[in-house]
Amino acid sequence: MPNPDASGHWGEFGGRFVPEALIAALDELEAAHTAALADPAFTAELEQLGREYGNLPSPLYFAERLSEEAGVEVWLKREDLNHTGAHKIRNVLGQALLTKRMGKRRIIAETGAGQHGVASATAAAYFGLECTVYMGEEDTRRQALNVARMRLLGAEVVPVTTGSRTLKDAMNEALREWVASVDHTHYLIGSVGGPAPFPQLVRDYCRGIGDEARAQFLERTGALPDVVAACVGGGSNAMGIFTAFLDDEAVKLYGFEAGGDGYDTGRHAATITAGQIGVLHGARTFVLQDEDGQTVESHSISAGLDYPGVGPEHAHLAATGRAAYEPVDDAEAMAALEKLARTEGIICAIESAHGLAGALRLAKGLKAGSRVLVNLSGRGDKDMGNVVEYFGFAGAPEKSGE
Amino acid sequence: MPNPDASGHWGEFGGRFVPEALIAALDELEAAHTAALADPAFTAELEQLGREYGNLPSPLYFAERLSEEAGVEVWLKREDLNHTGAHKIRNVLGQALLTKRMGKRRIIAETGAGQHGVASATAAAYFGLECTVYMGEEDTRRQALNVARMRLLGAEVVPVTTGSRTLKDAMNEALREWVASVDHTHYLIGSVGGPAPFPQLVRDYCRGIGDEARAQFLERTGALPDVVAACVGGGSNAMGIFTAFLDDEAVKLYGFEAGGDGYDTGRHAATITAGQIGVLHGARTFVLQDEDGQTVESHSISAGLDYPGVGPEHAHLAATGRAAYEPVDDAEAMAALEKLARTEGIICAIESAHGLAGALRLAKGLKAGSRVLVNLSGRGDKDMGNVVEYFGFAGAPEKSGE
Amino acid sequence: MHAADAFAKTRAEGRAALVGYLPAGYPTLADSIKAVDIMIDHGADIIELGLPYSDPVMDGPAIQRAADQALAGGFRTRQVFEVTEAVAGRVPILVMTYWNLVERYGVDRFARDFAAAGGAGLITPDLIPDEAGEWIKASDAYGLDRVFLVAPSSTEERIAATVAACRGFVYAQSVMGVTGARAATSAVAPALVERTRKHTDLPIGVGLGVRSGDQAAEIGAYGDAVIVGSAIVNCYLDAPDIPTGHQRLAELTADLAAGVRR
Amino acid sequence: MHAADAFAKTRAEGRAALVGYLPAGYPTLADSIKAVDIMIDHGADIIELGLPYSDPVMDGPAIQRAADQALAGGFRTRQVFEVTEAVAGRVPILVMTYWNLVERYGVDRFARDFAAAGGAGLITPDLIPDEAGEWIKASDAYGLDRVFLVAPSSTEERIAATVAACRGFVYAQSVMGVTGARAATSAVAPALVERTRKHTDLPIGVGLGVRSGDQAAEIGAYGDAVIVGSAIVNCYLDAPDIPTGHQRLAELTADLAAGVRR
Ligand SMILES: Cc1ncc(COP(=O)(O)O)c(C=O)c1O
Ligand SMILES: Cc1ncc(COP(=O)(O)O)c(C=O)c1O
Repeated sequence: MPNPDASGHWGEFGGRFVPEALIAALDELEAAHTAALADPAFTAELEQLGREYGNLPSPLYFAERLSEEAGVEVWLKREDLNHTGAHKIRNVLGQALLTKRMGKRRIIAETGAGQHGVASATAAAYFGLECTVYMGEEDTRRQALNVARMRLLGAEVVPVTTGSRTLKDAMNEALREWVASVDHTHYLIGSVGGPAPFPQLVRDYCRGIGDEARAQFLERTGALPDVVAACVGGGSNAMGIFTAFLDDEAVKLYGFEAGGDGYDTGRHAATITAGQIGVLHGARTFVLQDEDGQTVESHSISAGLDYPGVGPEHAHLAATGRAAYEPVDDAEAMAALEKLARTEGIICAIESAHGLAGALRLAKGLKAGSRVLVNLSGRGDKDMGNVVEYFGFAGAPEKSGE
Repeated sequence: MPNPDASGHWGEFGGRFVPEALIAALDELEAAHTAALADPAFTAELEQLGREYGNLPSPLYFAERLSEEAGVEVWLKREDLNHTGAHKIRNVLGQALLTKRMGKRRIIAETGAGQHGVASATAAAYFGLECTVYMGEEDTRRQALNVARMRLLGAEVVPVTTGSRTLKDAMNEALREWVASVDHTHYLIGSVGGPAPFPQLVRDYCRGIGDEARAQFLERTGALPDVVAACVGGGSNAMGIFTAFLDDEAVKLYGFEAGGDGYDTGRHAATITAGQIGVLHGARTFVLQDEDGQTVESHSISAGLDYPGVGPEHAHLAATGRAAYEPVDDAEAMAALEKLARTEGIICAIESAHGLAGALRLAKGLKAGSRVLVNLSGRGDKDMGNVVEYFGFAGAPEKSGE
Repeated sequence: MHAADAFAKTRAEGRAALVGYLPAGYPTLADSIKAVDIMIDHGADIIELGLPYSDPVMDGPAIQRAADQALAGGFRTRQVFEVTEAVAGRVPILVMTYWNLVERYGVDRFARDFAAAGGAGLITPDLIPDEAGEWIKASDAYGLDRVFLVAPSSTEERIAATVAACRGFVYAQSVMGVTGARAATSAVAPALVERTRKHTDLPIGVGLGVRSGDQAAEIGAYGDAVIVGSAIVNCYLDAPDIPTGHQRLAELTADLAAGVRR
Repeated sequence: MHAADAFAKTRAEGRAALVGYLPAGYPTLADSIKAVDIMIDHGADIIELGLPYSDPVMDGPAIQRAADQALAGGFRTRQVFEVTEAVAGRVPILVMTYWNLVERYGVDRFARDFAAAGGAGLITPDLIPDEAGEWIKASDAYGLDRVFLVAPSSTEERIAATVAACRGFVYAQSVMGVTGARAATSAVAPALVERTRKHTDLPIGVGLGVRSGDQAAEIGAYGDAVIVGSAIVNCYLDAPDIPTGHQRLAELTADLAAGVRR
């Protein structure tokens, strides 16, 4: 396993940049996670949970009509079909089961648009854990339906009124709250960021995506894909699918970051492409920051990619060249979303559309018959408000019938 | 198979009450469907499609915490995990494949809240068919996001401005339009209603629910369930799960209709419980109607159950006593929806919550250890607007954190 | 009076019959009686009274709106007998109705009350002979006409079976589509009439889309009856008030009546 | 001047040192200089200048708001050297900073410029010695104090390793939680100080939650320094204008200074 070194670093990235008060909890978490993964009872329970409750493994799908248009074979890992509609269920089920194992009775989580909050609240309901979700006050207003989902699931939602009142501030608040409750509370982080062991731990629970896809791909085609593509916000779905292929040197790995209004406008969330090395939320990684190191607000039509940091393992893969990272702007992503809907009858998440759009762009430079595996990380139900706004599909009739 | 007689009747129910102009098309459809089901190439293609694209078979899930509260074993058939989020994908994939087989290039569909319209548009996109969806003008306004979904998938949505401007009028309009385009167009009906052979045909494409569940149940428990429960709007999900158990006399079948504001208020959609025998949309069945036989408007918090008719096979099962039908009102359904969310981390469709609520009510009269199989026909994403309104979960903070 | 009485007369005159359709209760109960009188006064040979229904799947927008308006005005099924009684005697009066209304009233009871009111028979757009057992019995018992439809898509077998079940005349649905005035009449109508004639000596009425004397003349050349519905309803739908509607109806009927006499 | 100079004096006086915290640039750049002077005038032994940061994970609402306000006012990292230079000389000036700001400025460059401005050293709330290689080198090179934190949750091993990396004093985070004035000081603080003393002779400062002379006296009984932050910031946050804030700060500092002298 391509794990970090003993102090939680991949090269210069990762580590633990947190108050000393959290170190003991991080050590405990690391030990518990390592022991859990080595315990067949734990892994068997998690596997069963994923199968019976999470609807795993997700299918590998050959997108025939899309492939015809793209000129290469496009294969989709259908994480949109998982319970709660995204790869995120893998992470929350893993961490919630670990929470139980550690004897803690409560989880806290940060959320941006609410997807990770809903997933966390789901896992908490399933395991009978208390759950508090921190969410920027701005976001609680914009994403009222997800707030309702979390409450319906029994979670407490705490609007965060500090800083920019968005995801990064929710994460600050969750870290603060964790310091005060760490004896009985697990911080169920939402992506492959944060202090060690979180980046590795979240990746370990998400790597089923790639492990399954690799086996499914071999079974269906007798070969490995030429390219594996995924969108990158914090980076959990991308690490989830990349990990299985890291040692397959012939398989090219591509992460697609949110290009927002366009990379040139400066209004984007292309952290690896445009950020500098720095420390944010407990890890050294690429960060969108100003000259002084103050975090800069990111921009993307996709709430799930709208984050100014990125998981440190991605920073390392970028620095070593094992994976390539490119921006995909709002317009390109939305065009891919529409194309997938029209050709395959699949409405994916706007996040996932970034990965698909990048893959379709890449396809133009690939030999005919090349095989591209795209992680379709989630479904688009949550995004329909944005879609309506973007495409101007009014509720008003396009044609009145009598 | 418990098929209707040669003229499409189950007892006094069913048949064909449509203009002569449609009879040839219905005959053609019946012949094509019969031949298709007997053709191993067709059934194999449909099975593969369901598996790779639709995410079938759906899992059978033992709801442990809910069972503890209910005092009986509650097993859920997780149709909410299907592609597009409900059992409806089974029907549309079957009919769309049949459309191709018949050499037609276009489908039309009626839709109420939009679920069947989205499913139809999905299948049309997948198969490269043209698609027009008729939807009451009132409904296009209330369900603007589903209108957007259909348009995104490439379908034309035609707002229907006649009658009460809701589902039943959309169905009238689809029938009218079909008369004019029947040579190249298939009417992809959304439930087990309409003239023969539709009720049987839709049931045949939905019956996988019960066939899978019966086998899964036997495998998991070594026995059959004591009770099988489902919600009944038009009745496709209920027939889908009932059919496999019709010959298992010990298995009690329960259909739960929408009780709306309460059965006593008269504002409901409990067609079998409260309706009289009549003819609507091409079949003889139970109908909510006034003294003269004019159709009466139905009421339910659940758009998918808000229909004043019901599939004729249900009418027959009710008349013969093989299945029992009872109303579940809005409040009881919403309480079940909330309970499932809190205990199991599953937010189901409001339709499905009616089936669950009925099962939980039944459970009180069952011996401890009884096994109840509930068809969880769909997921609740589409219903969050209603949920917010019903429970008063404002987007406003319940507690402000700093 | 039965449909046959009207056709005996028109055949003797060597022309097609004019059948005028209006929903009972539209534009009001009293005015629907008045309208029928106007049509008869201006040359209609047979009257087809529509029974307003909430879910008229074979009707286009004009007739839908008229039926909705009649229902909104409180129209009840039994009032069709009042209208029939008021207008019967001069020409045959048939009722065109979706089946649920009859079934709900009681098939035998409906036939009895309608016959008692002086009605000639029923035209049943969503009832095919295959489903009509009870109706055939009742219409036999009360001596009522039974008009079923044939369509361009009907097979020879179905045409044969349908005309065999008809009494009075056969209704040829001349286009695949709903009722409603169209600019040109259907090209497939003559072919359908020709196919139908091979199976029956009954008169064949041709419906759907007629709105002028010219069109009536064209259809009258091969059909035994020219059925006009939406164009009649439109006289009232488009009019500023009911008297204007009555006047337009008189003019239209006169034009149509001249058409079938050309 | 280094922290040791201040502690030499307070130890000689048999009392705890008073450490006053304020974000540089708050309430304005000039007024933050003035505020530091006020604190020194009224008995603060050591000054801790906060470096405003966009993502202060260890701070509670008061300090967050003050930092936000400083940043909104255009505060730049390099200005902390101006403030330091303006106030240095009378008591040791330490900077409390989240690590990204230093890393971004350049660790060696920061140490050099800060030392040149007369600064004593850094307090680093999100930098643990394990990650501090570069900082240890730079602070050695420029002779700066290095204050790391110990916490109630720290193991004996971690306390030992942490104090071994400290120079100047050790910062004992006395409650599990963020900065902010609390009604009662922590019960676990004395235990943490006692555990820490077993591993070091360095002075031990106790932070978090002090807001009165009484509390300062209580902590001064077992800690070597009483660190006050949020209560100081609140002098300005709650004040109608800056002069009022200055006045409240003077009163608070005097009260706290009396506390550590009781
Ligand atoms: C469907 C989907 N994909 C991707 C992401 C981005 O997260 P990550 O980069 O951690 O996979 C999100 C986050 O909300 C998401 O909802
Ligand atoms: C999830 C779900 N369940 C049930 C229904 C009701 O339809 P039926 O009674 O045909 O299963 C609908 C219709 O929209 C639905 O969306």
